[in-house]
Amino acid sequence: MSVLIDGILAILAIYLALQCLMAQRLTQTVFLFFAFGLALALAWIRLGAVDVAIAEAAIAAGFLGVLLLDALRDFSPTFSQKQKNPETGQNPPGKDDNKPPFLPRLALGFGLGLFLLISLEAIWKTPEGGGLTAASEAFLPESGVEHPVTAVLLNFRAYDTWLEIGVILMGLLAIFVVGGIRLYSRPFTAAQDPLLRQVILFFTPVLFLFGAFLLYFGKSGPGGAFQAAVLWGAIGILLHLGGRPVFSVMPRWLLQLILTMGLGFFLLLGFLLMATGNALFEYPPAYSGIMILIVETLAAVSIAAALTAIFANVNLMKEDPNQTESTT
Amino acid sequence: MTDLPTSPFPALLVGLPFLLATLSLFFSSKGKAVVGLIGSFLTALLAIVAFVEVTQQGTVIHILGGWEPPLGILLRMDSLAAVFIGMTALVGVFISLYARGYFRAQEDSSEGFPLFWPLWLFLWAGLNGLFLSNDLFNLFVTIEVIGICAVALAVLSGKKAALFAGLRYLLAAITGSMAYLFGVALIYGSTGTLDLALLGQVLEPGPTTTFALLVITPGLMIKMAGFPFHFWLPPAHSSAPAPVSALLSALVVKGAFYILLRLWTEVFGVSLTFAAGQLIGVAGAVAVIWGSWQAFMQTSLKLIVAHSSVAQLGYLLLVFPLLVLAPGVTADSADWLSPAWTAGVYQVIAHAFAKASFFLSAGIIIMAMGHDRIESFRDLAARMPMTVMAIGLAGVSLIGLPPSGGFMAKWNLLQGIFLSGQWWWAPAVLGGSLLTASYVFMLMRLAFAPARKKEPLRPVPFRLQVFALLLALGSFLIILPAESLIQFLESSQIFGSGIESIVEGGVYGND
Amino acid sequence: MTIKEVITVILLLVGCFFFLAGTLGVLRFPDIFSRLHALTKADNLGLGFIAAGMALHIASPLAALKIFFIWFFTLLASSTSCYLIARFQKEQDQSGNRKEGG
Amino acid sequence: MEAYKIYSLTSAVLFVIGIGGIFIARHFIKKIIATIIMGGGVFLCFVSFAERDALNFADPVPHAMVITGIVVAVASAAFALALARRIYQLTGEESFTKDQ
Amino acid sequence: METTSFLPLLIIFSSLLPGTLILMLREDQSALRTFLNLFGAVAKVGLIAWVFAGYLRGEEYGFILPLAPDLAFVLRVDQLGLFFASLSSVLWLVTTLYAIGYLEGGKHRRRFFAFFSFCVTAATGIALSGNVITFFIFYEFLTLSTYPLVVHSGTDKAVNAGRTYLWYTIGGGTILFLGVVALFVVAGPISFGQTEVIASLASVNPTQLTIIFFLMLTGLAVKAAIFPLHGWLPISMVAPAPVSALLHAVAVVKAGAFGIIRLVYDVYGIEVAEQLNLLTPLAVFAAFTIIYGSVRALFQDDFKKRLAFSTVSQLSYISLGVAITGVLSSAGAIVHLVHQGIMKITMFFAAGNVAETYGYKKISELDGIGRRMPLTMGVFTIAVFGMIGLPPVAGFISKWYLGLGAVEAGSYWVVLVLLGSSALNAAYFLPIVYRAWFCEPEHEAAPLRQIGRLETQALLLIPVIVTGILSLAAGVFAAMAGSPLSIAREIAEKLYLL
Repeated sequence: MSVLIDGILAILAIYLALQCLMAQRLTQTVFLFFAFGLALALAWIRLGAVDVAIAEAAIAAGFLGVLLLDALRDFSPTFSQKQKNPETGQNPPGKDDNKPPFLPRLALGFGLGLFLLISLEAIWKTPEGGGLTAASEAFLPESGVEHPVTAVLLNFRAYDTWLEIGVILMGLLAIFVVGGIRLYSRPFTAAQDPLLRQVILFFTPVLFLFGAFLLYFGKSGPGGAFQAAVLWGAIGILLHLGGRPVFSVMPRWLLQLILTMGLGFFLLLGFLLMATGNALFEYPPAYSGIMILIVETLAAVSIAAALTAIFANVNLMKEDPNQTESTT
Repeated sequence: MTDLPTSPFPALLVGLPFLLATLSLFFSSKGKAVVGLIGSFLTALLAIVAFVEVTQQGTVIHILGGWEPPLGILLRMDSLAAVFIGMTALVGVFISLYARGYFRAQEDSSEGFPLFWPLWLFLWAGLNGLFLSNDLFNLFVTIEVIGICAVALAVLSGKKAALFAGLRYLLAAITGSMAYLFGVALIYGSTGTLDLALLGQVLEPGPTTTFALLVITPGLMIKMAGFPFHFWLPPAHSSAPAPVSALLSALVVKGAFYILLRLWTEVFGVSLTFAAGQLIGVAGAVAVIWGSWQAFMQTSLKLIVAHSSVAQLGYLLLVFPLLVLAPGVTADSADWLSPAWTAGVYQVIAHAFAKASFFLSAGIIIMAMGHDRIESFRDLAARMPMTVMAIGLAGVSLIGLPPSGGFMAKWNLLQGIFLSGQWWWAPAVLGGSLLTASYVFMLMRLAFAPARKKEPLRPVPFRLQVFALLLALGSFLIILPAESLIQFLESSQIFGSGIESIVEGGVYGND
Repeated sequence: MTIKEVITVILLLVGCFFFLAGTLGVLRFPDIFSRLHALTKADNLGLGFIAAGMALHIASPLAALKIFFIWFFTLLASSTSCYLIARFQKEQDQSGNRKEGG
Repeated sequence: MEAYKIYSLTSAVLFVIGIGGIFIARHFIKKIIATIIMGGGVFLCFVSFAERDALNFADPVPHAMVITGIVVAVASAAFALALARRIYQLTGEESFTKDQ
Repeated sequence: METTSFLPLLIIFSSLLPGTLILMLREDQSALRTFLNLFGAVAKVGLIAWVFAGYLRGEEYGFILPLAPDLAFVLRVDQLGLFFASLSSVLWLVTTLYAIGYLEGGKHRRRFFAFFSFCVTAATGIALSGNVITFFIFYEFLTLSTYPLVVHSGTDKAVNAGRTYLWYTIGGGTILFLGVVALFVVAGPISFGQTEVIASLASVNPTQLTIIFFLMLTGLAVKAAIFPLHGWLPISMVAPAPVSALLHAVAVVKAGAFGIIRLVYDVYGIEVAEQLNLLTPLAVFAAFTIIYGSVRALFQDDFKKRLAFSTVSQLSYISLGVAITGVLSSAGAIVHLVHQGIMKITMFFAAGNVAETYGYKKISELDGIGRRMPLTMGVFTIAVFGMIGLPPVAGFISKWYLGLGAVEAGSYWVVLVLLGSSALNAAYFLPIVYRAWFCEPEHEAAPLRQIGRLETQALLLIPVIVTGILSLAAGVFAAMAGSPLSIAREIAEKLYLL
């Protein structure tokens, strides 16, 4: 039975991935991508990775999906409609006329097929390495948290996590480079629509509470900074779309502080620990629980702000291509 | 491993530029530049101090979080890492100094320029992190840090061509790192460890390891623009602002090469086959010839330089076939390993200096002329002697004429090629040199030819020309400490009895 | 099989039927408004039946409350988004822009 | 057959679909989605090994790596998306043309 | 090895430093530039004289800078090297004077004199290098430093000539590089004079050694302008006269010839070279080049081109002498290094004077020039006699020794080549002399420059007289101790352990 479910889920994921890439309309692509993300999240749950499932559903399918949806406003719904329509119109919208020549495609298909076979063989024959489960279990009591994934993320391998928080900030900077800094360009107008306003009013505290719960619960179960950050980021996105762009009323220094404090505090704490003779990110066992909680909270706020800012900046990119500002 | 001396420097080398980059976000555009410049100096200073520390103490480590591998992550600064970090510091400082002047001179042409500083410091931190990293997954995170910053810097000008090139670069980079990560997943699945040094001991040859090699190597070759995955490099490097082009081709592509070198020698040592080495060697040989030929065919300076990067990176790929030992050959009896290593390291350093100088000079020329089409180079030797001199010197180093660093690389490469009996690589090395000579001297010939009509030149700050020239001179001066540098590399404790034993995959065990 | 289980199964089956109907509607209906209709109304009803069935099955007050909240939030979110999509489409139609399908 | 085997084999298929998508798909958005699918395959591989190596709980290290990986991949994808939108805005191009 | 001494390094720096400083000067600081140039030139001659004196006293000078394990930058003083270094430094001093006069008021003089200095740095570096790698480093440096000189005028013709020059020399350099690396791999680091290394390997892998020898020889033959690799030389005649003089008499071609001498005598050793039968091909090519160059020279009307083909021919005397085993022919080859240098530089100076003063570049324009420029053409005539091989001018000595050596070695065909070449020399040089002295000019042309009371500017005239006297003196006083011939004989005798 369980093999059947897993098999169906696997085939569904593959089917959705293929359909997503082969769909003719961009809207279809994006919605199939949502579905693919959810299928993958189900797979994570089947594999016992609840943290990953939340992260996948919230970040990969949720946040990226919202960005993709927003991008749909720009692009024409069918691919290359612009190029076909004005001319003879002999290409029906369903057909991709820019396909690469046949032979390279054949070679590519053949190569990929071969590659697939080799990779299947390699995965099938992968020896059992044993993983690091035992090691994590052995050191879990010393980590200051009860949930092993949180222990790995914020204690055993805190360095990777710290760099990763940096990557989000860098992603934001990169988007600033591409589209200019437009965070402040949206006027603060309450949503004209009464229904939307009420929904926002209602969801903001709910999402906030739920995020806070996930953050705190991460200590002992699935959840944690990233999952909480996405929920909080959702608040920001909601407010932005509802005509209450939080960043345009916020002083710049405050935004800068919020964006960088997760990363900065994490590092400063690390340096402080180094100054007291420890290694970077080496928490004293007695305080590790509380330190991890503070780091997680600040990181969650920063990531939430960064996600909101990414969305807001990308969303405002199309408003006025010329209107930009020169500094953060 | 864990009884090696502990030092705070590895952590600081990543943390400090990171912190400064974060700090610079709080400042206005001018403040960003000041913080960026100070940050560059501090980071470089720290790198030099750490370098000295390694020369005195040997390999130093930093056990992050106090958790030893395989559970935790360990930063390791051995002599190879120290050399790469030192190189980054030297080239980085010059590029920073140049960038200050360069961006100030054209501040109003793009709004994104102030963001150069935080991104560049983040990139620097990422590079240092990569060189220090001893963990497969951490390497993935660092190459992603580098990748995002590099692409963001490449599109700094906001021009259409740069955006197209940047997207292509970004997609290639993501593909490359995902392929790399797939290999990491399989290696982790089959061994349960991510630590490079431990992997060297426990990784067994088998279909999984071979497949991991099969995805990791091309993945990293995409990132280092190794042939045939070089397609993204010329447009991306040529459309970026000059200081960015310089640091992209001088430093960023070297990161992927560094990982590849580490993995091939420390992790995959036992699983490598002759064919794998030959395959990557063929890619290198074709890159050398093809890249140089493409460079020769270009008509704008930055495209010439960018294609030349493809060729010069091909030389790096040519090192790999020499590192594969036939079964039964012990590392101690393989006397070509030392020249091959020296060739790799020297090619990296010489190319970093020469290519940085080349791109900075190209930037100067663009500032002066407004474009870089080479047909307007006539009589440039008389009008911009310092820049032409810098291009000439950098070109000579790229060709590999003595007494440049490039000569040192090619000398050792040829020596390794002959000693290992793989003489069939020699024509590629020499042919590449000749083709390089042909495009470098094509530039020189134009620069010395009289101008039919003189275009007016805009003034360029004198300092900028000095920095470009100093970098070009640097590609020659690096030959002076060669002997001590090679001894330093060989003396590293991590390499056991010397550079040779690293190939046996024994990093902890041999001593 | 107890009465409770029978009711649970019936509730779940009814829920699945509404889901199926809603999905069919999304696939087969001609324009965006009718599709929205099928999607939000039928699916929310289906979800409600399934939630009720599950609540009955678990039969713990706290879990039942949680399940209720799931249904409630979904209802709220889907009705709002339905409204917004419909409004957007209406504006699009009025301004004569290109049609966009789901 | 254990569940993890199904998923680890699926991971290879998704990876290959992703690679194929990057090469064959022409629209920027499809290429970006293809990278995410590729990443999904890789992450599936990690997590399936974590399930295989489970004792009292599944191996947390791959889980942590996958969370990190997802965030990194999404950050890259968001950047790519911004680039694609900007290109479309400036040029009206939705895919790479021959000369670019 | 030898005690470390900075004197050889100082000799190198005596021109490298002025060159670098000149590059930093402004174009209009001509007085300072001239001072730096002359200071460097005089210092170099003085230093070499000092080192020579010390060497004769039995002191040894060496400078070693290790670059990598087994790879060292070595400067070492030996007799052959000093011989070549003296030639370059003395002729550089003369040429510097000449160039200052020649380029007066010209453009880009800063660049010119800087690279001029670099060029001589490379030449002395080649002379003093103690091992193959150092030799190669300076050999390539020479290529690079002469390129800006060849394209100095910047005309399309000059730039194209520069391109040809580079293709030849870089290509040759690449082949030489291949040979040097292969030699290093086979035999390890070889210092000049350590012929025993190759000797011990000769029986082990003769094929490899033969291939390496011909690789290196090909690389060197480009600069030594041996047929068919001579093509760059006549084309690069577009350069200014002092550059031509430098290329043809002092630096480039001599570097090639000197390299061949080093390769045969100090790397492989004569025994090994004979044993592996390496010298016969060299002899054949050299002999053919002698005749070929002379025949081509016959048909040139351009004054400098005729001189250029004459150089191609004359230079192969050195290679020919090396290729024939025997003390006398070796001495002839080594001494010709100097003799050809001073005679050919005289001729180029003379040609430059004529071209600068009256604008005559063709031989057919030279009717009666001897009356107007008696000193220049007089000295030129002396050099012509030397080239043909008439006693007592220097050229006679070289040819005499080469001939004797050939007879001694039993290679009578070489004597025929020498005689034929002399006849051809006469055939292409004597018409110039005849026209200059015995033909009436068609019209009286006015000099292009302010020449004052002398026939041309003093700075142009003095060098040509000095080199002319030198070429006469080298012949007349050949038997005296300290003459080029006596030194060459000493070197040759040491080679054959007599």
